Amino acid sequence: MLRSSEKFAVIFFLAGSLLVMASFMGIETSTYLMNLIGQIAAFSLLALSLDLIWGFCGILSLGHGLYFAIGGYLVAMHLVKVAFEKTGTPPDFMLFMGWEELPAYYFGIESFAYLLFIVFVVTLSVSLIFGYFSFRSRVTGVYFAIITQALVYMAMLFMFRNDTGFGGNNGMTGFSEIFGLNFRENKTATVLCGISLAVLGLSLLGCKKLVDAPLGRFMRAVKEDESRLRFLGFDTVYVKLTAWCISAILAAIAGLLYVPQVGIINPRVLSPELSIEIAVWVAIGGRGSLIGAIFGAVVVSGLKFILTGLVPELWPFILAILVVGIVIYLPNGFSDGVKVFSSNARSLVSAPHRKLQS
Amino acid sequence: MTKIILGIFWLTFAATGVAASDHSQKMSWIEFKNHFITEICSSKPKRMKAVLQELGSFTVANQDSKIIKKRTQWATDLISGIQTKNFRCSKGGKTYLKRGDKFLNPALMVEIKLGDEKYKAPFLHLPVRPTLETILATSKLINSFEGPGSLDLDQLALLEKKPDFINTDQMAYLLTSQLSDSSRERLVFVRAFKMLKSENVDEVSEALRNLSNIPSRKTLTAIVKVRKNIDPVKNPELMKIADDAIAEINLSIQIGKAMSIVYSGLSYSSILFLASIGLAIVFGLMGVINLAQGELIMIGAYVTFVIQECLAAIFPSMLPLYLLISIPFVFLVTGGMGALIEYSVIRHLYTRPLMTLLATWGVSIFLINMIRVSFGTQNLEFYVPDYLVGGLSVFGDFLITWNRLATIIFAIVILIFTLLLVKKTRFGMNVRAVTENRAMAGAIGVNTRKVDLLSFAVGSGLAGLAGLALSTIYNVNPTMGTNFIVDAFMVVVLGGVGSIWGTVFAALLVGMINVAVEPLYGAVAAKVLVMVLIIAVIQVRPEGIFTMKVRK
Amino acid sequence: MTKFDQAIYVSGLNVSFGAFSVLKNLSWLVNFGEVKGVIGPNGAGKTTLLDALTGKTEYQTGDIVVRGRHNIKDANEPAIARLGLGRKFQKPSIFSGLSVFENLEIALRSGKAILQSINQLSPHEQKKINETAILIGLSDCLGKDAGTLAHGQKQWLEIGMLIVANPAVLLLDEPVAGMNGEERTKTAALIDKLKGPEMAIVVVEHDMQFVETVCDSVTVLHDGQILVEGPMQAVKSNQQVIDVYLGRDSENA
Amino acid sequence: MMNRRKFIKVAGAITGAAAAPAIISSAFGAGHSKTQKIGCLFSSSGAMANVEGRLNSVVDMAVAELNAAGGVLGKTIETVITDPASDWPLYAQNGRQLLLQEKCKALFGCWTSVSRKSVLPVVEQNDALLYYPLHFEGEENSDSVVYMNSPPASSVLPALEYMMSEDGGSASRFYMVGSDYVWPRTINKINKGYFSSLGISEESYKETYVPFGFSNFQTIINDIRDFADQPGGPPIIILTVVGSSIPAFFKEIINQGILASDIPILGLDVLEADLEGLDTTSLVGHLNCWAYLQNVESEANTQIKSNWASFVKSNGLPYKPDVMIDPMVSAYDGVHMWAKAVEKAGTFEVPAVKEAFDGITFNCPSGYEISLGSENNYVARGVFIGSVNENQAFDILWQSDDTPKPVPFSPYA
Repeated sequence: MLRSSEKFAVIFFLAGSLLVMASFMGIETSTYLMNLIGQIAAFSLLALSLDLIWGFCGILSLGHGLYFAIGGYLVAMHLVKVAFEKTGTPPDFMLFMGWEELPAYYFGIESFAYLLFIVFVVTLSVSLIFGYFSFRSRVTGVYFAIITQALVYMAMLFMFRNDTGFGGNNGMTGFSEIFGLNFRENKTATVLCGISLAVLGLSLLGCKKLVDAPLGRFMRAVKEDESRLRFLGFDTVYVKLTAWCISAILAAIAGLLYVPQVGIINPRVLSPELSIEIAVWVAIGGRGSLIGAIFGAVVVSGLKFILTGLVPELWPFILAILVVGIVIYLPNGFSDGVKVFSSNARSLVSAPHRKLQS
Repeated sequence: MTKIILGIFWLTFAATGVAASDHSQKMSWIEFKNHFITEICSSKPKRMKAVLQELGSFTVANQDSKIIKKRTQWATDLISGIQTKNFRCSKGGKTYLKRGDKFLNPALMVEIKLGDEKYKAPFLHLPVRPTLETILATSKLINSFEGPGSLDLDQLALLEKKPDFINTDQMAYLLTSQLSDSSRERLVFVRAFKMLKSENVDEVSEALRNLSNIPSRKTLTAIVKVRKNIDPVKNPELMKIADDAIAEINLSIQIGKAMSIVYSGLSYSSILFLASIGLAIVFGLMGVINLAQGELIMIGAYVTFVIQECLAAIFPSMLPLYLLISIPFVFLVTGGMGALIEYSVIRHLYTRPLMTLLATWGVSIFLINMIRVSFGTQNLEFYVPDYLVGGLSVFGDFLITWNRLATIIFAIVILIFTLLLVKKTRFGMNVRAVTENRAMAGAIGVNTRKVDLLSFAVGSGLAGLAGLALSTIYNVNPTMGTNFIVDAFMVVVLGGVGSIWGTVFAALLVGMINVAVEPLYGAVAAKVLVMVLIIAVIQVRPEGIFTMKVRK
Repeated sequence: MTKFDQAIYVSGLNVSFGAFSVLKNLSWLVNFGEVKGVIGPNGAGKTTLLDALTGKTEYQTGDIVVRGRHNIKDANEPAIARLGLGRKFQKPSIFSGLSVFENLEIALRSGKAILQSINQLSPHEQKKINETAILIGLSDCLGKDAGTLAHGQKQWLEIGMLIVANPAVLLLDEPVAGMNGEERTKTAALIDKLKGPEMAIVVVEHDMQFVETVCDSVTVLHDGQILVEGPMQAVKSNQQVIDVYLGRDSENA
Repeated sequence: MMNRRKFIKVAGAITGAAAAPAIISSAFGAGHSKTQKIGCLFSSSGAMANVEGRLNSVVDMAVAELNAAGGVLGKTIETVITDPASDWPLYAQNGRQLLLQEKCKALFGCWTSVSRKSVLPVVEQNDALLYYPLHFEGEENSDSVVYMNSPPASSVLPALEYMMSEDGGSASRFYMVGSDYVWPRTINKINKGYFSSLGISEESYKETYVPFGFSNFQTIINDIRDFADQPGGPPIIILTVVGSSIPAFFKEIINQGILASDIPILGLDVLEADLEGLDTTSLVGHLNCWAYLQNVESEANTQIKSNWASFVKSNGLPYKPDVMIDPMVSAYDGVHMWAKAVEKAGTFEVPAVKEAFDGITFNCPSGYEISLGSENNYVARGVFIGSVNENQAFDILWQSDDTPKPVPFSPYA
């Protein structure tokens, strides 16, 4: 599977670029489909980010929604401010909080370049601080999963507050345009979808390079036997921290791509369930396989989009059975399933007997 | 002795208060009854309030105790009828009082046949309710009083809550009866609220003293109000009495407040403890991350509901005991369910702890939706037995509510049960052995498969019991479990994995923090603070507060 | 002898878990150029001593000085390892998902700062890895997943991972456990090759014959204290040692 | 230029018309031409499912009524139901699916404001209609949304006015407790504006907010008792908590023995359905205010209640057959008002239907003739103040003389 990552990366990138070009040449596409693909691409990137640390570094985060939300909220702030400046209609939260102007931390966010910069800075600071202290204290495995969950839950509670200036429970919506493209135009969906695909392709390529590089080997070494690495004189904190921050930034970019496409953000992206769902995508697709993670995100969120429309009653059961079945019978997700049919099935035999995986 | 003098004194005082309802005094009882019915049928709040007070006075206007009994009986019947809508009026002025399946003429209490007119219950506007409730309560007190002794406590409590609406005549009559000291004291207390408004300085000072006997915010408010009108130059003594009373009550209120915070904290802690003890076993002792734990709590509540429905259908007389009867069933059903989950899912995943997390997440979705499809999404209706409703006013405004008290007791029972199970039984010994060293336990002949299965079942059963206990406090619907799972995990992790006392401690800590912070900074801040604390504790002690130091 | 000849100097070391005291006021010295054996019955504190040396276990009182000048009281595992203390564990502890080459590469890079470890390997480093592979007899299996190696090969790989990083002190916890006779001989030869004036080697082993073959001197631990120290020949005939070992045996029998 | 899409439509219409006689008996199997789809966006799973889920079935029922009466413009109406699972972004997603894939002409959906806000851009972008059955904070008027319920100025304020009158108990002190989100905050802001316009001092009211889904009200009710015991006149509680917090709040109220005669509660989001799990004998007398109450006496109400009971029975739905709540009626009204507008416009095309809104009326089960005017997209409804009775329902305490003109933007906000 790993070897095909590069091919897929190129395909995603080309497909994305083609879409962007096509939309500017005036070729009409199905808005619904474009929007769907675009969202799934954002989810795939999110799955990829989690796979990078869980699949390759053995660190399960059940709070990756936090970084997704950082990207999402910041881009929403950008969009809200642009809409406010263009249309003059203040966002809802200003109305019901009785504010005359946006809070001070909206300063400059109307500039897209500044937005990118600030997404980077905020994500990096949060992930660095949290990561540094947790890794230094050697919080691992289940405990790490639980405190990431606690953190995301805390962030959710915080964002539910209305006086934070992020729209409280309602969140932020009512966007008008993004880099000059009006959301009412059909073209916008296609462009956003194209960009999402292209970014996914680039990220996939980047991750592939990363895991093949020496750092990638250290990450796998951490996953295999962290204490061995320590006794070799290696401060694993920094390997983990690097992987963790890269992963966080990818997740933030996913949020940045996602929010303009759904047109709303609210604290629900910080709910513990969403963060668990990300792990489910990765587990289903196959940890430790970059393309597998993307595959998992595509399958599960694609199924969700389709089935909640077709058989809303049955969807939860299908999801539940899928999750339980795969976790039990395909420990490495679909990539195991693929291996069964592929010629090099060697690693499947040993897979279920691997020692404790964290 | 002073009390009797006071009672006589009160009588003379009350006589002046009767003057207002003079015109009704001239009516005969039967005339009054008809007048009363007409006024009630008007549905006008003012008229209803006035006529209710008149009724109160009328019931005790005669000296003959038999007549008083008869009149209070009628008042009780009719007012209850108004409350329960069994008393109805037609537009044409006809009325009836329904008793069983019979229709009575409300004035004469004889059976009548109804015409085809439309009858409607007179509407009880909000301002009428307090008067209605107090007159009813006093009439009941008078009617049921059988000579020397105590008064019905429930009715007394009602009067204490609404002293402003009492009928002074009825009150005066009651105080002439031979009452037990405690009943008299409470009556005097109720009456004191009205007496505060008196012009007579002695009465006011007497009232002040009586009021400070039973301290509450309400009495404080009343006294503070009176104090404003006292002229310090003219009545320095009265001023001093008022100041003393205020100081005394203030202190009691503070104490009551503190007790109430501790009680709230205890009750919330016991809820947290119940929700997390099952998890403490499956996660703490077995290392299984069971995200479906919340759903087992939910299923416990649903089993309780089913038992309640069965009892209601088969042995309605046993219904009040359904919570107790349900205990074994809930434990067995949820325990069985846990065993099933262990056998079908968890068993395959012991070597992959993080995967149990995802698998049990799937299980939890499955269970929620299974219940949703079979029971629907609405909140279930639980019968709340009388012994769990209401509470006891203890000190100041500190109220011990029965259902919370029951939860606390239940939590303690569960704690003892769990401790005994883990520390004193062979099963518990095996569980601990397996926890310490699985391979070694297996080698010395412990059937580790059986131990796993059983401990998971026990953990699930305990979760089910939590559901039973919480069913009378929280909303029971398919998603109720998700509210508990995060809190439960936090408690178990904070307390230290594998330590039951740690779980107790963490539940107390989290509960108390919540209760202490909530009134100051709001519920969100309280939760955020707890989360911060947990993240911080794990940084310092990655395995929780209470963990055994062992050679790793 | 100057103190710079001292590879490890332990003085007054106390380690206890709760009320249970494992090492009691232990003082001990290992010099460079020396191969030191540590023997003793189960529970004597051998592994705990290594744990304390490598930072795995905290000790209550006492000092451990490495290479004559570094007191490791508050240092963590990586810092101690960077002082040149390499440890092989009882159970082979290698990265089974990575190839033999990658295992050695990680070991080679691990003593360095994180930025340096991102670069490609220099030719010099490549050479170093190949030399080590030859030394441990795994030059044919560089591309293999380490998890697929035989048990003995795993042990050698672990030793290889230590020596590729140029350690000053090698701590080998049961290096020949689970090995057959031929493998033991090979291991003994390997240790012999490693021996040199710049290197101190500590061998914790149950196999007396092996200890006798490779070690210059032997420390006998009993109940958290040093019972005897000296050449194997002398130790073997020591009455106390015989009592401890034989006494135990006769009790058990 | 005749574009491609139009051509297909015309062609479809022709073939449809030609084939009509042949398929008249089996409307189900018919092609697109014989049916028209409308979409439902109510969550049947997740946190909102308890109350929101049943609205899907109500729309179904209303559509069945339309179809039984010969459909709309001769077409059978088909309902497409999705489950947004109480997940706000999913409302937008499913809305898009309904409009673009299923070609629905109108959507009926959303309970919370945030879900409406989430769908709003989708509906506006695709020139569609959303019928929104809930009362909410107002301060919005999109021409793509038909607001089936009253804005606060025409529902909450009359209720407050009543409570402050002598008949209502001369309330003069107010404890406002709400869930922490836009609706309670806006309502309370309007209330506060209203209080200060009446010269009520700030000490006389207090507001507090709890997180979504909060259920441990012990401490807050202790605080309410404290507030109530302070001097200054009769207190009331203005309750704007939502969802599962409502029954939890009432449970604790019962538990601490607070009766309506002690501290009355004006529960602005309290519905018959919220009382389902409670023993209401100790809650008798507490108040709510809606544009419909189950106990309304009107022919249309008897009709809808019996229809619902038989609908629930015949379809085996897991709902109480005898509980009818305002949002159900509003959704029901919505379907019928949509059908009327379509009939008036003579087409399903949305711009024309919007044109036809002005003057559409419907005989609502609430007993009022409700109507849409030209000024905004709010339906003018009557207002009721209800008082909890023993049967988990509300007695009508007060009702407006007429349907007050809806004012979406409150002067007090």
